[in-house]
Amino acid sequence: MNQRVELPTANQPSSTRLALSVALAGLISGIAIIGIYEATLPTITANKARQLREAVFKVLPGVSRMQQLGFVDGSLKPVDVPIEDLTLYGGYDNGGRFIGYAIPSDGPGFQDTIALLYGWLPREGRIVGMEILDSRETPGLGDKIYKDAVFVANFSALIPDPDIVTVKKGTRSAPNEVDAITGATISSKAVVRIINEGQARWRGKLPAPGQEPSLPDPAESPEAGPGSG
Amino acid sequence: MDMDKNLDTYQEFVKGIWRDNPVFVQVLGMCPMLAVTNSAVNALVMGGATLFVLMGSSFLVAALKQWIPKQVRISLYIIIIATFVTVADYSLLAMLPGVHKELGAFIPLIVANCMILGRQEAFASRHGIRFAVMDAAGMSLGFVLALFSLGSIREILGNGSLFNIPLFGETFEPWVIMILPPGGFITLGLILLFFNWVAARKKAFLEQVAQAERESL
Amino acid sequence: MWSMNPIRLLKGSFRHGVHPEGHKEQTADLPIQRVPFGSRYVMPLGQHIGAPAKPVVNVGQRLHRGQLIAEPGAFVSTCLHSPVTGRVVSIGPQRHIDGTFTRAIEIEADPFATQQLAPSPGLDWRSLDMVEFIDQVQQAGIVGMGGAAFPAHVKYSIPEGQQIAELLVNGAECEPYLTNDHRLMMERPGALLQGVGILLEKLGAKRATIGVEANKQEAIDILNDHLGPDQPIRVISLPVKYPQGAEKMLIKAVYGKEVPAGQLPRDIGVAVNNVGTVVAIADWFESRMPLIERVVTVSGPGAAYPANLIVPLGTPVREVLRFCGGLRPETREVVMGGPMMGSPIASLDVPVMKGTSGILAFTDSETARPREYPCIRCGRCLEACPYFLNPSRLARLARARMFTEMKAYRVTDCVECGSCTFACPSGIPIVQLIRAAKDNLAHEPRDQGAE
Amino acid sequence: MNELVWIFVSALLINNFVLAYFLGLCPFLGVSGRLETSFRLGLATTFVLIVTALCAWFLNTYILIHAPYLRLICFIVVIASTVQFIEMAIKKLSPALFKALGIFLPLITTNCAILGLAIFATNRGYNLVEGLIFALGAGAGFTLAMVLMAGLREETELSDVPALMQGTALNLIIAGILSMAFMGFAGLFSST
Amino acid sequence: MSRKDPDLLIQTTPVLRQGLTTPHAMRDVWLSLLPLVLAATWFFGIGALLLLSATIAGALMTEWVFTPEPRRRDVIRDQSGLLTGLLLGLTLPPGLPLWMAFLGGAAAIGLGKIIWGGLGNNLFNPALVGRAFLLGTFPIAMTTWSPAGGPGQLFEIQGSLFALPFQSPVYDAVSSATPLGLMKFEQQSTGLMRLMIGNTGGSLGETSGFLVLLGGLFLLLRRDFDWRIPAAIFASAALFSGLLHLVDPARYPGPLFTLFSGSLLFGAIYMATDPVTSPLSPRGAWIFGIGIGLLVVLIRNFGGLPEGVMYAILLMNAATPLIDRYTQPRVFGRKAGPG
Ligand SMILES: Cc1cc2nc3c(=O)[nH]c(=O)nc-3n(C[C@H](O)[C@@H](O)[C@H](O)COP(=O)(O)O)c2cc1C
Ligand SMILES: Cc1cc2nc3c(=O)[nH]c(=O)nc-3n(C[C@H](O)[C@H](O)[C@H](O)COP(=O)(O)O)c2cc1C
Ligand SMILES: Cc1cc2nc3c(=O)[nH]c(=O)nc-3n(C[C@H](O)[C@H](O)[C@H](O)COP(=O)(O)O)c2cc1C
Ligand SMILES: Cc1cc2nc3c(=O)[nH]c(=O)nc-3n(C[C@H](O)[C@H](O)[C@H](O)CO)c2cc1C
Ligand code: SF4
Ligand code: SF4
Ligand code: SF4
Ligand code: SF4
Ligand code: FES
Repeated sequence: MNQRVELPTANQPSSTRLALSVALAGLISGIAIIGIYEATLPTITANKARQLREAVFKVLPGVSRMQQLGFVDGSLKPVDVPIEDLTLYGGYDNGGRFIGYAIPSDGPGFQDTIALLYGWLPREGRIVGMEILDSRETPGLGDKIYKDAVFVANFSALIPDPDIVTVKKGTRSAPNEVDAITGATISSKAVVRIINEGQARWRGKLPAPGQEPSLPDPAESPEAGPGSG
Repeated sequence: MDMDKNLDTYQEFVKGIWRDNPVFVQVLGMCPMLAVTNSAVNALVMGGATLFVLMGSSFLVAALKQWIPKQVRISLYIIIIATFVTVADYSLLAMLPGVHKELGAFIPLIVANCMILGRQEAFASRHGIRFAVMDAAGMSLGFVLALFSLGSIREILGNGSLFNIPLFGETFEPWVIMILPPGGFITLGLILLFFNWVAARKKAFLEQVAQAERESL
Repeated sequence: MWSMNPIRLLKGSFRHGVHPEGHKEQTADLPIQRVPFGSRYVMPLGQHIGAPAKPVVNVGQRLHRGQLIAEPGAFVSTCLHSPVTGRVVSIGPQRHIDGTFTRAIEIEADPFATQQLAPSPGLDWRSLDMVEFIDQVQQAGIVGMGGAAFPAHVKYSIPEGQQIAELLVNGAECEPYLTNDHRLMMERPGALLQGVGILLEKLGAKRATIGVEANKQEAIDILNDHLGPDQPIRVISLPVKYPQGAEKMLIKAVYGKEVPAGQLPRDIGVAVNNVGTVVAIADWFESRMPLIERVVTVSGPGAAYPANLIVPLGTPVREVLRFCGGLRPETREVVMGGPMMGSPIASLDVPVMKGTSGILAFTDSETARPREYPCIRCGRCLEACPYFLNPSRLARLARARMFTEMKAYRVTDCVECGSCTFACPSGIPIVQLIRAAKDNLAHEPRDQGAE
Repeated sequence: MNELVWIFVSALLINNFVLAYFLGLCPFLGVSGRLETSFRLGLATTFVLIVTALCAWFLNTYILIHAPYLRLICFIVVIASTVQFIEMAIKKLSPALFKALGIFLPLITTNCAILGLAIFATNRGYNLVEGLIFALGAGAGFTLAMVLMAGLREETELSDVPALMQGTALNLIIAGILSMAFMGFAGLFSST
Repeated sequence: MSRKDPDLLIQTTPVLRQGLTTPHAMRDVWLSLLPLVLAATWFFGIGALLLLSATIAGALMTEWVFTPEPRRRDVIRDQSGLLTGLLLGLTLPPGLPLWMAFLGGAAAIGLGKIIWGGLGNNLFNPALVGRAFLLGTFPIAMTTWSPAGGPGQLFEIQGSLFALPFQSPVYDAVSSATPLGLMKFEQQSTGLMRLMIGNTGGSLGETSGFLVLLGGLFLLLRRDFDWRIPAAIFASAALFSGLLHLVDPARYPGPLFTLFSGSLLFGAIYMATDPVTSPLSPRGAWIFGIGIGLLVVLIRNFGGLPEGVMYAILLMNAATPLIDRYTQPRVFGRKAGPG
């Protein structure tokens, strides 16, 4: 149907013209992309910051301000760009007093990587909250790690001494024990293991109580720069 | 273009929806389709993004076809498509962050959707703007229709809901597998089976009619 | 030269194969009887493998028993002799076993003749050189009597540079029902050993082995009794298994050696002959009797009185059956040869030929085919196939008409022994499908050539 | 170390690109008719995936931190041209290898498994080694799925598949059953 | 002769057939399963019979509806659909709602057999396709094990069986953990004797190792299956679990527990041996079995699920065409096999 008549060779565009047209297209496309990027950037950054803030506030009750901290050159400092594996968030109350850390951690779950954030009060040696950021666990089973309020409540008062352990549902008897979810033992154990790994990673790296980095300027609202991408 | 003379706008529009449905009939663009159709909302958003990209790039390609050198046309199509995809990606991220999180990596993958590139090569680059856009609209609607039917079947059975509205009450036992990857493959396989069956029935019926006519002569 | 693999010695047989019920007891104890001469004999010109013989007699010509009636049409062809004293009635088309027509010499027996062969002192075979010996075998019209009817003199024409070290006499008789070789070994051990002696010397083989399946123990005993103390001949008892008689399987069973695909036994220094063939050799050289009669087993549930018979070649099957009481009314199928590889016959008018080892009559209970089910890939056919082919795959490919692919699965190596069909629980006619596919393949190159 | 094992096993079995992420379905459904071809396509894909992981790491580390919005275009352009370049190099250096694998390269470069790998590796913040292991696992998993599928499909050619089921419909159901079977690997090595 | 010749049949040889037919083999298999059915009824009450009827009904009805008319009688006659339903039923937990069991039977035949072209054409074990479908669809119901009772409860039927279609079941009794679950999640071993007799939690058919072995012996004597497959599975499962046990006895159970717990015996004897979906050649059968044993040990000890027999068999089913292709026997008189 679409018999294409080959153009005579004399009419073939030169390779400079080809390169030029590709370059031109690239340029226009670049401009369009930068345009949309600039246009949406504020909303996107705000969204991300809000999500992160909400998560941090959720795992650290009583916190209303936060800043991103990274472990650089042997000490914990406020950072703008996250440090791989060694980034956490400091949580402060309205008056700028330090309350606790929100620590992100991730690891393999039943199906795929589970990423979570948990709240850690170093002074009391207590975990006070846990929020799943990302997971692909089975709907109806593994997704109970964030849908099952009873399970999530396990993490509102936990003393990881020395580690948290998972026990069969209904047998929780010590402050370092977590009731597993029936039918999703693997996922529940994975959550616990991921927190334990987070604890292990930060052991010895957090400053002594009282020495935590303070908010740079209590008056200024802190902005945690979310990672790009 | 002169070949446009024997085209009919309406025909170009509807063919993509049923007769040449890109998914059910041509079996194109499967990957994004199966990956995100575990709920009706995801399916619609993905379909919408695809519609935007396909219509936009078809329009541009048809409009610019005189200036597009044949030798580098594929690269240029891809640049055009990628631009639209990036636009869609950032807009969704800004407007629907929740859905964007679930669709995850699959929005950028629209670039690789062979259906879109295929339409540029096979249609938009050879026809006028009006038909190119009609064709793109039909194809994308067909695509949306396919995504939506798959997504809603999977959501209804797999979660007992449609658009997150529970349909069957508390005690409904969800068919978890429908939301999991095997459910995607199997449901689409069964839908294709159904399409084949309808086609076979139609053919048999037409043959019967022809037979009857021949006999009555 | 023959290093015996100890494991093979223990097993003493080839691998795979099947175990159909023997049914030999019906005739194993029945001595060979002679069928009286009848009136009409039909000698097809092509009853051996190779070119048909060329008639050397005319219609109306009088013949005496044993007279040459047709000479070889080529090197791979052999002589025919008149089975009776009588007169040529016609030379023309006659019924063949597969229902088609074939050129044959029809002879009317002289009702008053004595039908005796002239007594003869035999031939001084020791003085013959190899060329003369081979010519003599062709003169005698001897073909392989194990079923294939391959002219014996061709088998003995060993190409330059090859050496026959071992003579293997095939007394396996693995086909059910048949006992003709069994009786022959029991009743004519002297002739058999005589023939073995002739072949040993003429072929230059160092040793002869007579392979007999263990269900013919009396034959083994009798042969052993007749063996002289230092004769290079041994009798080996083999476990009962089909198709032990297929020559490559027998070689594997006896020597533990595989004849490479596409090659002949003589390529590894072995000559294989059926016991009937060897006895025919002895008869020719000792008493100048050409191949004009053979031992035939009549058996099967449809045969009124099973028997082992000496039948002049050319005797219509009808006459043979009449001699032993005819067929039972419930007979549904008559097979010439064994039940596994023989050919069903369409008419009782076909004659007994050089390769006819048995006439078997079957009733409904054997011929009712099992209902066919889809192949369930149970692998029984694989474990049956002595050639280690994949009959299941071959049958599926044949059904899909993917004949060329079948070549990759070595369909050409199949000897059509039927073990696979026998073993298949789904009743799939595997060997039949294979035969049809081979036919197709055989015609394929010609078609392509014509294009 | 443990992490690397998990990245590999996850990409190979648990979250197989084809059977769990639905990436690379076109070759999986389109080219898996013959075992031989499938295997070679799998190898070629693995190769391109590894190149992709390298490119993605390079772009992420040196370019995209400055211009994240160019991610998609950069990935496409850089991966496609690198593969094109390697294709030419192979053609020159080893015509045999080119004949075996090279013919598949143009087919692969724009496919979503390749782009998907780059995007996943970026989203998960893999470093170079992790990215390479991820690519290796994904490629091996893709090859495994392709080869199993091809074996199954060659067999169905000899079966009496009902006319309505033939073609993509049956292939999708086979993929679904394979995907169900691969669910057995869920949680593998994650508890250790 | 006055008598007319009989009308002779011309049927090519071989005339003789070995006696066994495909329906015979199928009948043998379900006969050998009857003791297991009785034991299941003894341990779990007559609800077990209802459950088995539901899977069989699902299987047979699907087969009947989707088979075109001329072959309908044949597919019922060959008894393989019955067997699929029965085998599927025996792999289910005793308290599974009947509607789910029926759906499982339908999925087994529909997805596992009909769409492939019926008996002999399917490449995955239909019963296990059905079970995998059910496990993926209703993971909770499929892993809720009611405890084994005794003759006292023979006529008590669990309420969960009668859950309405599409509705979640409500269980009467507390569920019990299976020996494998106890091992995996609580590091608790179950005695060998109990595993043999069968009064443990688990699927209907798998609890009594002794009866499964007895059925296997019957099939072995009748030569209805390829003995190499179970032999290879037992050997490889024992070997690999033994090696792991040597490394860390507290963590990895030994060979005996591995063999007698869960569905290994049942799967090896009844499901891996499905002729249609296992390799043709003897060498292939060994490889197939060894692969299953290896995968079972892998999934049980390192995977997320307590049991992996079903997945192991399905995965090796998927590999069967490849195994068949590369284990063609060496053709007689040749250096290599075909292909
Ligand atoms: C042949 C057969 C295969 C099975 N395969 C699996 C399997 O792969 N996965 C599974 O979770 N259960 C499977 N089951 C059921 C389990 O064996 C179950 O009964 C077992 O005891 C697991 O219990 P648990 O997972 O609750 O510990 C199978 C049962 C049979 C009879
Ligand atoms: C389809 C399917 C999905 C599953 N999803 C999960 C899951 O997301 N998380 C999990 O921990 N276990 C999951 N499981 C594993 C089983 O439920 C497993 O038997 C369970 O973890 C055992 O825990 P229990 O001893 O508490 O019953 C899944 C099993 C199946 C069959
Ligand atoms: C499947 C099969 C079975 C055979 N069985 C016998 C047999 O039992 N006895 C026999 O003498 N020849 C049998 N033959 C023929 C032998 O292979 C071989 O041709 C014969 O022994 C050679 O001797 P001859 O030329 O003297 O007949 C069989 C051949 C085939 C293919
Ligand atoms: C020894 C033996 C084992 C069998 N095992 C199964 C089985 O596990 N599952 C099944 O659905 N059918 C089984 N069948 C029946 C039949 O082979 C099966 O339904 C086919 O796969 C259907 O094509 C078995 C048959 C035999 C003879
Ligand atoms: S007939 Fe051919 S395929 Fe069948 S068993 Fe004999 S040799 Fe093998
Ligand atoms: S014996 Fe028959 S059913 Fe068994 S594999 Fe061979 S052909 Fe198939
Ligand atoms: S080309 Fe890529 S996106 Fe398109 S269907 Fe194939 S794998 Fe999916
Ligand atoms: S052209 Fe490529 S993307 Fe499109 S269908 Fe074919 S393989 Fe898939
Ligand atoms: S003896 Fe075996 S067929 Fe002749």
